[in-house]
Order: sequence, then structure tokens, then C-alpha cells
Amino acid sequence: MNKRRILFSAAAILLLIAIAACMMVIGRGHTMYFDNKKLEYEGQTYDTYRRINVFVGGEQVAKLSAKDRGMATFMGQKLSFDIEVTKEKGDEPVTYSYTVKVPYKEDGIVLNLPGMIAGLPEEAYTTVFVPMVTEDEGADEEIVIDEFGMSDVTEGEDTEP
Amino acid sequence: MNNKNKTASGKLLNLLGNNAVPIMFIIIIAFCIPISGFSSLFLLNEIMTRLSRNTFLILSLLIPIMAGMGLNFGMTLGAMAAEIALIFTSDWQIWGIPGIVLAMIMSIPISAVLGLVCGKILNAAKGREMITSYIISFFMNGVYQLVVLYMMGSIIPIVHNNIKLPRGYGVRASVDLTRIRKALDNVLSVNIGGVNIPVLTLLIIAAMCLVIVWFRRTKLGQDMRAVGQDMEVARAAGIDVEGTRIISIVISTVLAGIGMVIYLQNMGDMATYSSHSQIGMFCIAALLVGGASVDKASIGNVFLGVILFHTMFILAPSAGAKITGNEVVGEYFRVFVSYGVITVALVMYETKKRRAKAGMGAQLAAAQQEGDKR
Amino acid sequence: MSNQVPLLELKNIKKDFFGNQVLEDINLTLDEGEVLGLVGENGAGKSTLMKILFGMTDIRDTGGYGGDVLLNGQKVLFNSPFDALAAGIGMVHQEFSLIPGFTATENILLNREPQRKSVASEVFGERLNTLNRKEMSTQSSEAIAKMGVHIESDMEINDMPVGHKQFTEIARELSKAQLKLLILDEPTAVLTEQEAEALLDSIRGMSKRGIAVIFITHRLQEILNVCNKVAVMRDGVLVKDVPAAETNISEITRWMVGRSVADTAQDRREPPETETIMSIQRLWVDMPGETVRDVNLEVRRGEILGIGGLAGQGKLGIPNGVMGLYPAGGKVIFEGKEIPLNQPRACLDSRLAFVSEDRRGVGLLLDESLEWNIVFPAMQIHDKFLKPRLGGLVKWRDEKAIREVTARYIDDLKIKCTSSKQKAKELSGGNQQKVCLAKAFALEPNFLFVSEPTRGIDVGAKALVLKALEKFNRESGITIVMISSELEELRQICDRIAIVSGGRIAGILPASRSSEAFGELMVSSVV
Amino acid sequence: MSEVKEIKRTFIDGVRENLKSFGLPRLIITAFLLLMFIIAPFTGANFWVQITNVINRFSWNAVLVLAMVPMVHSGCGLNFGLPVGIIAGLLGATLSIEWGFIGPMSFVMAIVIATPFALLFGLAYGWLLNKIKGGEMMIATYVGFSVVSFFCMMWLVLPYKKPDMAWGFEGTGLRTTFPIDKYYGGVLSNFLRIQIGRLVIPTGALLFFALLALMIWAFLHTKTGTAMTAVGSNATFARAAGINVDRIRMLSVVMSTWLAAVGILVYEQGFGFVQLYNAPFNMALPAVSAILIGGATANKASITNVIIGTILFQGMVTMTPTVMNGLINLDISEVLRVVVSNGMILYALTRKTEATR
Repeated sequence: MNKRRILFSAAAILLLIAIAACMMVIGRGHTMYFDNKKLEYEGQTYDTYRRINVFVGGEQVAKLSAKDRGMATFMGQKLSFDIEVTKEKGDEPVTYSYTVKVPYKEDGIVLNLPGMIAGLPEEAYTTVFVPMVTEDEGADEEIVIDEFGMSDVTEGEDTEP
Repeated sequence: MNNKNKTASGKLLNLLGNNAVPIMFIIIIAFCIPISGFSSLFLLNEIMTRLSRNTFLILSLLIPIMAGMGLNFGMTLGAMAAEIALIFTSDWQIWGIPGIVLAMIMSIPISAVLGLVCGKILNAAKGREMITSYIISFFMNGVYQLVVLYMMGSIIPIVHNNIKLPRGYGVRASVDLTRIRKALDNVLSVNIGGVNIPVLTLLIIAAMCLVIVWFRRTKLGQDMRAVGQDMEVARAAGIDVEGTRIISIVISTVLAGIGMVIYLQNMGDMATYSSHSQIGMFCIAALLVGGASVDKASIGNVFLGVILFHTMFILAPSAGAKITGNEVVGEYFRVFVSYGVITVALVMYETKKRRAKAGMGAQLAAAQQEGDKR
Repeated sequence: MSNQVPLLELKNIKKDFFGNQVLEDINLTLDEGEVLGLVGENGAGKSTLMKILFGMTDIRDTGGYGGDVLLNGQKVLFNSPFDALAAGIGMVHQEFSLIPGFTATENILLNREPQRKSVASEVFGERLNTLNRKEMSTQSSEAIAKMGVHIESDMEINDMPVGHKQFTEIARELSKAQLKLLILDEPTAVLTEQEAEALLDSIRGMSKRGIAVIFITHRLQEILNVCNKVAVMRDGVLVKDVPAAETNISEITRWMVGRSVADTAQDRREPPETETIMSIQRLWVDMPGETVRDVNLEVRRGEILGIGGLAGQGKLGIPNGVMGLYPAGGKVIFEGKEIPLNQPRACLDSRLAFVSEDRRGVGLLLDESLEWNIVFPAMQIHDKFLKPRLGGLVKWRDEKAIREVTARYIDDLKIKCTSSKQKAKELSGGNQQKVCLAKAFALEPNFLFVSEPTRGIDVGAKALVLKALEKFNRESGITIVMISSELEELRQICDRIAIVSGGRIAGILPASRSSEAFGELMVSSVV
Repeated sequence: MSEVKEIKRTFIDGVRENLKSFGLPRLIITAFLLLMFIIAPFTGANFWVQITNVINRFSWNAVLVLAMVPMVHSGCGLNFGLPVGIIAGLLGATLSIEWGFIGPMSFVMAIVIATPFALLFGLAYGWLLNKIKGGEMMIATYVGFSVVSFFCMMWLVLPYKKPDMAWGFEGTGLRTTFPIDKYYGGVLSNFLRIQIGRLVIPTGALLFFALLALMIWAFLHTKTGTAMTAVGSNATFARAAGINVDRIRMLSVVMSTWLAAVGILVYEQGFGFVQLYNAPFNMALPAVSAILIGGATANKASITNVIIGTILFQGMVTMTPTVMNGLINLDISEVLRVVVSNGMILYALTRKTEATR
């Protein structure tokens, strides 16, 4: 009887852990950056396109002219998107569909679209996104815990001779 | 004849007296609505938002009241647990509904441990549960700060710089929750006549209400009611009084943790060091406004309380601005009302307790007179 | 029904509290379905005996008991009331053990509710079983039916008349399937006549079902009506154990109060035939457990008047009411002037003083020194032990005078203490009582109420306290009203003794009358 | 041989007894503070400056802690409603300045003006506490909060005009904080101030506290004071001895409230600023924990408890930041203070032996 209960509660806890694990996988958020930039790979140069429109699930997330960067956020470890590419002014747009996998631990990756359209290997057109280090903040991040309204302590010391 | 009249009017007075707080609030609100100049649509939308945001938190207060432990100021502990969980899910970048669910699950063990500690301390301070739980919330706030401000980032790994303080450890004063903002509320949400209704959140609240109703019918619920009314009798009947009281606090803390996640997903932003500190006070005030007392509270009180209290909360600044020409006055007014309501409720509870003790003497005198007539 | 082995057998039960023998060699047997009436004055040892039988923990905490308890011929040793319950012994206590906001059904089945399993209970344990309300009401109805007295099973305890609360408790015991022996501790005390009659009927019913009952009461007629056997206890000894049919009220009374030693006619003085110093008229007092109803009493100047009676009959309420400690009504005239009730100060100003029966609660400042305890009321009422300072603007405590007077009382009353600065809580009960007396004497009263002056103190201290009172009366001519549950003590020093029964004065007799005469008054209109 | 052992044992027993009565938390705090003093010089902090800090903060806060004593004595418990008196003091301060008093006179007038308010508030507060005997602490807390939040509105609404205090432009409402150098800033601290090297003693402020403490001490030796102690020790005893318990309790509340009013003025003169609005919210808990650290219980407190408690508490408050910063470059003193002071209150609340009855 008691054993049965232990079994059931263990099962309940496991279920919760399983849900949590599942949530960690499907809820992991990533950012995908789309670059319409020139790429040099193995001595060859892949030039930018005049215009690239990026669609995720039929919704336009980026409209890139040459040298632009666009982005999309998504949950889970892979993203399927369509791009609509216009090579030169007046050309008919061409549509490509891609599915890109993102490693769990990376917050964001950058895709070089010209390289991708050219069918280069994955390591050629993907780079890990490194956020810029912002130096200027910090001054505004003074945390004052003032449980007892005793901020005068330090002030009081300053006024000492 | 005269006597009978007296009791009838006495009953009416009693009824008014028992519901003095809600009635007072209805009057305040009725007075403020025209002054504030808000449209009814705006008001309805605001009330709906706050209903979905706060109700779950307030529901967490019901169980300790049932167990006779008064208003659980220690629900703050659950809120802290939820915040710790949300700091982690934010840092791990778990977004949307999964982020919310994960935060809820993660908050449970933290809440349970904090609730256990709180329950144990409260058992050592029987008869003074409220002031003790109030001080516990302050005490634990210190511990929370120790963990979040000094240990996170140094001992407990925190990766992202938008969460960590620039100095390398400690969490920033504000944690951005845009990624889970209203994730719950937006699911199945419908718009009726301009009023946005977060159906899923309301369904969760409804489910919680059902759970509480069901809980009252369980053996544990029955034990809690017994312990709440008379600890000694319950003990004599073989009920584990201390254990039952601890369980009630643990349940309350866990529910408060889950409620806090719901609250914060609606807000979409978390003030790391102050979100929790006021939450207990506002929840308790809302419950009391709904007509609950220190020893009796129902689900109806929760809903009425949320609606009345938060309507006042929305109205006060602009009504205050219109009356005194200063919006800040209204803001202070609502704080004053919150504290005032709690004070009044506590005073009413204590005086009622004392009044119950008197009254036998009059009976004796009457019996004697009765004897004379015969 | 086997007649060879009795249901319950007590063999040579002995019990002492720290050397103070309260039970001596109790032998008693009880058969299935037999009803035993247990009578005795307060302090005779009835409750201690029942506590032993019911496995109350305070017995074990104070060193256990001697002798054996046999149930169905088997020796049993209960470590807690739960053991006793499991063995089939039920007890209905004098104080209600009911949850006020629960219905009768909920109370009857408290912590024994029939339950239904649910999913949650598989995970979180049995306590999340839901209550089976239908089954609960069936079971409680059964128990109520068994009792033979109808009560509303859906009514909340709060809304019930007192009698029904009592019946709810009895039904709770009856609902336990294993019940073989039921102990009823003064169950009729709170009942109206009709309800009491109904209860007696239900006891007969239980007896027919084979449940043995031990019935403790002060209403002797009830015992004769319902019991098979009467056991009389006095001073920790079972003095008589006879079939109820072979005795009568006056005989039982005599066994209850009678001392084996014949009345030693002391050099008793004649009751002084002086004028009335205090006249109490139509007094009611709302003192929980000691309600006073419509008391009229004349106290003569210079006498020692005793007030006796069984516990709970209201004797303690009289001084507490007059002195304003509990809500009271009526009229008290002292030295020709009416004293306002409910104002302790007015009484003290009229030079009345009171030594309370509740030493620790009312009588003493436990955390303060002896000095403070003794001089405090005198200081506050008569401005004694104070020195004027700043031209009389400030009344300063005169520590020297305080120390001197305390030292005097310590000598006079032989209070055992390390110094006059010792805290009151560190003294023994007897010495605490002496401090209370000193406190009253320091007030230099004209009239003194002394309530239970010898309760809970040892024999030596008892004699000292009584002597001190007598001396105080004889030498200073102070009128004393002494309230005590111990009749012999009253008879020893009082001139007249009033007996309170049912909240009213049942009669006043000279102390020289026989114990039996007082005994009959005591049980005359017991509630 | 065995005799020596015997003596030794009784000696150890004696020490243990003393330690027990001293209380473990208090012992830890004292040890902690001593440790701080020992470490302080190694962290580069000047010893005398540290001492000066502690004395200084003691002189600001001691009166507020003293305000606990009368209510504890009459059995009203720890005065969580301290803000009620503080508000009376703030009314005195602001009105005194508004009406143009300056220098030492403004301090005297602030006390004079605060007194009727303190009496009035004290009477109302005491009346309420008499209605709810047994539940004082929780209700006192919330009464304090209610009064403070009510006066948050009042500070805005009342027609204060003095530019030193009021917001410049709109002309309505008082500022949250304003300096009082022109008025009574340092009025006590600088009186008879002694400076020896880097050690500075604010003699005037200490004398003022001593005066008030002496008054309380003297009061407790009078007939009424004795009655107050008795009420706190056993209210039923006092009632049976003819004491009007409600009136004594009322008196104690009025005294506590007045002391709190004076206390906040003393605090301000040391601090040099007046803080309005939310500031009084947080004044009660430090005072409560200070007196508890000093060895008081919920119904026994002495002047000694006040002095020891204030020194220990303020010592902790001033020393830890300096030492912690110097030592590990990590200032967890705020957190430490929160944990210690609330922990102390919790400890007191969970003691079973609140009163021997």
C-alpha cells in the first residue's frame, strides 16, 4: 500500500521533471540573423543581392537591401523559412526554402544569405552571434536595498570630519 | 415585541457590520468613477487584466485561513521562489508558454522548502502567526537578496549580461520578461465588445477554484478546518496538528509561487528586489476588501475583492488628481486605503474575538429577572 | 456473557504526585453492561483514577502508577488515550471536546471519517481522500440512534443548546465500534432535567447493549436511578463499593464526607452574634465554571464565615464577583454603604481585601520580587511605602520601608526565601500562598475574602496558613470569609459555614454541625 | 581534589547560567561586533573614526529605542506603531520651521509643537490598543503604516509655504528630504562637543538622551511607574489590586508616542535632514530589533537594554560596511543587517516563555 504510494509520487515527480525537460527543449529561444552581405569563401566572392525578403511561417520578418541584416526569433532548435530573392532591379524574384538547425547552447547564429543561396557548406555561411559588449551602462545600475531607510549610513560617514 | 424588533434591526446592523469593508468600497468607487472620467470600456479592460493577473495569487491565501493561521504574510516567500525560477528561465532563454510552465515547475521545490521553514517557525509562535509571518517575509527577503544579489553570477551560474550586473555577479534591478509577456494570456484570448478576455488564464484560475472546493472536501481539508477552529480538540482526536499547519503553509507558498509566475508573465517585467515585497500586502488587502476576515474567507471574497480593490486602484490616481490637482495624492491614497483596510479588518477580528467572550452576564441577569416574574 | 472474567478489573491501584499519595489500593471490578456510579468529593481521587484508566499522559509524566489494570483478564498499560480508545475505552470529559464550527456529524466522526480514494490520494497520500459525506451521515445517525436521544446531526455545535453538545460527545464515543466501556465525567452537570432524564435512559440502553458505563456525578439520585453499583471514594481511598439497590442518598452522603475520626470537639467559640457587616443581595456572577445565581448572604462583624460546596457550584464566584474580578450584578452593602460592583478599586478603597484562589494568575506578580508582591496593592490603594519628592509632586517608591515591611511579613508568616528580592515564581506553592496572605494583610483590611487558601500546598504550610488567618481574625477582629472545597478545614476555623449548591446558597449552619448535615446541603441542588 | 572539581563545576555552571540568560543570539552579535572592532584597523579604517561613528549613531537613535520602553512595560508589547509618534514629531518639525523659528529655538519649538500632536495621537492609538488586547503587535504595525500613508497625502496637501521645505515651483507640498542646517541641524550634537584627535563626542546629544532616560528611570520608580510595571507583568494582578489597567496602558502608549516624536527630532538634528513621506515606514523595525538585541523581551525592558541594544545594533550597522568593504571588497552589510535584525525579532516572537503565568 505504502509502496504503491511511493511509486505513484515518484511517478508524479518524474512526470514533472519530464515536462520541465520537455519545456526546456521546446521552449529554448534563439535568434536567427540574416545577412545580405558579401562573403569570401575559399577565394571566391559571393556578392550581395539587391533585395531579399525573409518569411517565417508565411509572415515577412525581414526585408533586406544590400549589406542589411535582419533577424527572427523562434523557439526550438530548428527554423524553417522562405526567402524571396531579387538579384537585380527588375528581375523576377526567386523563392528558396530552407531549414536550419541551431545548437541548443547558442543564443543566436548569423546566416550569410548569399553564401547560403550559393549552396556552400554550412560552416561557410553560419557564424555564432556575439553580442557587442556595451561598456557605458553600469552607472545606472546601482542597486539600493533600503529595507530600513538607512541610506543615511554612508551619507553620515561622508559628513564625518 | 419591542425585543423582537431590536433583534431584527440588530441582524441588519450585524449584516452591515460584517460587510462594512466591501460596502465602503462600493461607495468609494461609485463616487470616484464619474470624477475620474474613465470610459467604461477602459475600466472593464483594466479590471479584466487585473483579475487575470492577481486572482491566482490571492487564492493562495485561502488555505492558511482555513487552517486558522490567519492572513499568510509569508506568501511573499512563494513570490520570491517564482522570481528565482524566472531569473533562471530568462537566463536559459526559455520563452513563451514553455518558459512559463518551466518557471512554475521550478518554483515548486523552492516554494515548498521555504514554506516548510515558514511553517515550522509559525508552529513555534502559535497565536502570533500573523506578525511572525510578516517578519519572516522580511527576514527571507534578506536571504533572497543574499542569494540573488551576491550568489547569482558568482556561485550560481548566470550567463547573460543583460541579467547580470556589470560588476560580474548579482542580478540587475529589473529582469526583462518580454519573451514570456502575456504568453499565457494571449492563448485563446477573445475580444468581446472591445474587452480583451484572456481565456486560458481565467480557465487556470477557474480550475484552481475547483481544486480548492475539492480540497475542502478531502480529509486533509477537513483536518485543516478542525485544526483551525480548535487545535486542542483536533489534537485530542488524533489529528497531527503541527503537521497539518505546516502543510497548509507549504500549499499556500507553492500556490503563491505559481500565482506570481502568472502575475509576472502579465506584467512582462520583473523588479528583482521589490516585486515581491508589496505583493503580499496588496493581495491581503484585496482579499479583505472582498469581505473576508482573518478567520473566514471564501472564493467569492477573492473575486469580489480583486474587482473592488483594483477598481479603486485604477481610479484613485486620476480621481485624486481631479480633486486635489495632484495625481500623486491619489497614488498615496490607494496605499493608504490598502493599509487602512488591513488595519480595519484586523481590528474587527480582534474586537469580535473579545466580544464573543462577554455576553454571558446579561443572560444571567435576565434569567434572574425572569425568575422574579414567576 | 462470561461471568468468570470481568470486563474491567482494577487491582491495588496506587498513585502519588511527588510523594503526595492521592490513590491508595483501589480495587474495583466491572462486568459487561454494568453501570457503576462513582461518587466522592472533589479531590477524592475520582479524576486521577479515571485518568489512569484512560491513559492520560500526565499520569505517565508524573511517574506512572502502581497496581494493575486488567481488561478482559488481560493486563493492559496505556501510554496515551489513543491506546485506551483502541482497547475500547471511551471517555466523555467535563469540558467539551468539540469543534465549534462543525456539525454534529462532523464532530461525531472527527478524524474517523469514512473516505473515498481519489487520484490525488494515490500521489499525495491518504489525507487527500475525499470524505464520504453520505456514509458519514449514516454512521452518525446510527450512533445517535444507539444513544436513544435525538439530536440534529446537521446542526453546527455553535447553534446547539449545551445539552446537545454533551449528547454529541456521547454519540462520538458510541460510534466507535470497539467501545466496551464508557466513562462519563459529570455529564449531567450541564443538562436540563429532561435532558438528564434522557441521558439516563440512554445509559440504560447502552447497558443493555453490553457496554459498561462508569458514571461520575454529584447528583446522587441519578446514581440510584441508573446504576447497578455505587463506589464511593474519599481521600484517595475507595470507602464503599455496594450494589445501588442496597443503599440510599443519606448513606452515600455520609460515606462521601464522613471522617472516620469522630468529630473532635475543638475548643470552638460560639459564633459571635454581632450586627451584619456585609449584606449580599441578589448577586449573580458570570464566572466561567463557577456561575453564581441569585445569592443572598449576611456576614456578621468579626466572624469567620466559611463558604463550602462542590467544585463548579459557584462558591468561588461569590468573592470574585463581589471584588469586581468577574462581571456581576445585584447589590452588596458593606458597613451600611453600597459598594459598586465590577470595580475592584471601590472594594479595596472600602478596606476589603481578597486572596484569590488563582495564585499564579491573579494573586502574584510571578516575575517580580517578593517586596513588590507584598506591598503593591497597599502602595497603590493607600499610598503607603511612598515618599513625596519635589514638594509632593512625585510619589517616589520608598525602598527602605518596603524592605522593612517585607522582612516583617517574611518573619511573621515564616516565608521560606533567599531574600526579599527573590522572584515570586521561584517560591514553593505554600510560600507563594503566604505571600498572597501578606499582600492582603499589608492592606490592613476590615474584611477579608480568602479563596481556597490551602489548595495545592503541603500539610505544614496548610496549618500555618490557617493559623495565620485565625490569628488575624482573633487579634485584629477582622471579619473573614473563607472559601474552601475542604469541609474539614472550614469546620476547623470557621464560626458558620454556608454551603453553595447550584449557584445558590443551600443553607448556612454553625460549624459545629455534623459533616453529614453539610454533605446533604452540598448535593441538594447540584447542577 | 574533588572539592576543586566541585568549585570548577559550579563555576562552569554559573558561566553557563549567565550565558543562557544572556541569550545565544545576543552573544553572537556581541562577538561579531568585537571581531569587527579587532579586524577594523587591519582594513585601514581608523579605530577612533569607527568609535566616533558608533557613538554618533547611538546618539541619533537611542531616543527612538527608548520609546519602546513604556509600552513594553505596560504589556502592550513591542511598539511596532512607532511611526505614529514619528509623524507627531515630523508635524512638530515642519510647523516649527514653517512658523519661522530658527537655530536652537526651532528645536525647542519643534518639541513643544509636537507634544500636543503626540498626546492626541497617543490617546487615539492607546484607545485602539485597549480595544484589541492580545493582538497589539500586528495591529500596531498596520496602524503605523496607515498613519504614515495618510500623512504622505497630508504632506502634499497641507499649505506649507516655506521655500526651504516646499517644492519650489508649484508651491504645494513638501519635499521628500530637506536639509535643516539653518534650523536645528546638529543643535544637540554640537553642544559641548568634545574632540580628542579623531575621536569626536556629541556631548549634547548624549546628555539629552541621558536626561530622557533618567526621566523614564525616575518615572518607573514612582507609584504610577510601579503600577505600569505591574500591569505589564500581570494585568489581572494589577486589576485585582485596583489599578485601572486601561488607563495605565493608555498612559504608556502616550509616553511611547511622545518619546518617538522627540526621538525623530533628535535623529534629524544628528542626521541633518528631515525625511518625510515613506521614510517613517522603516523606522520601527530597527528600533524594535535594537531593544531586543539589548536583552529586552516582549514584556520586560530596561534602560540598560536600550543602551546595550542601541550600541550593538548601531555598531553592527556602522562597522560591517567598513570592514566588509576593506576586507573582501564586497558589501553584504545591508543584507546582513536585514537578516540579523529580523532574525532577532523572529527569535523573540518564537520564544515560548513570553511571560510566566
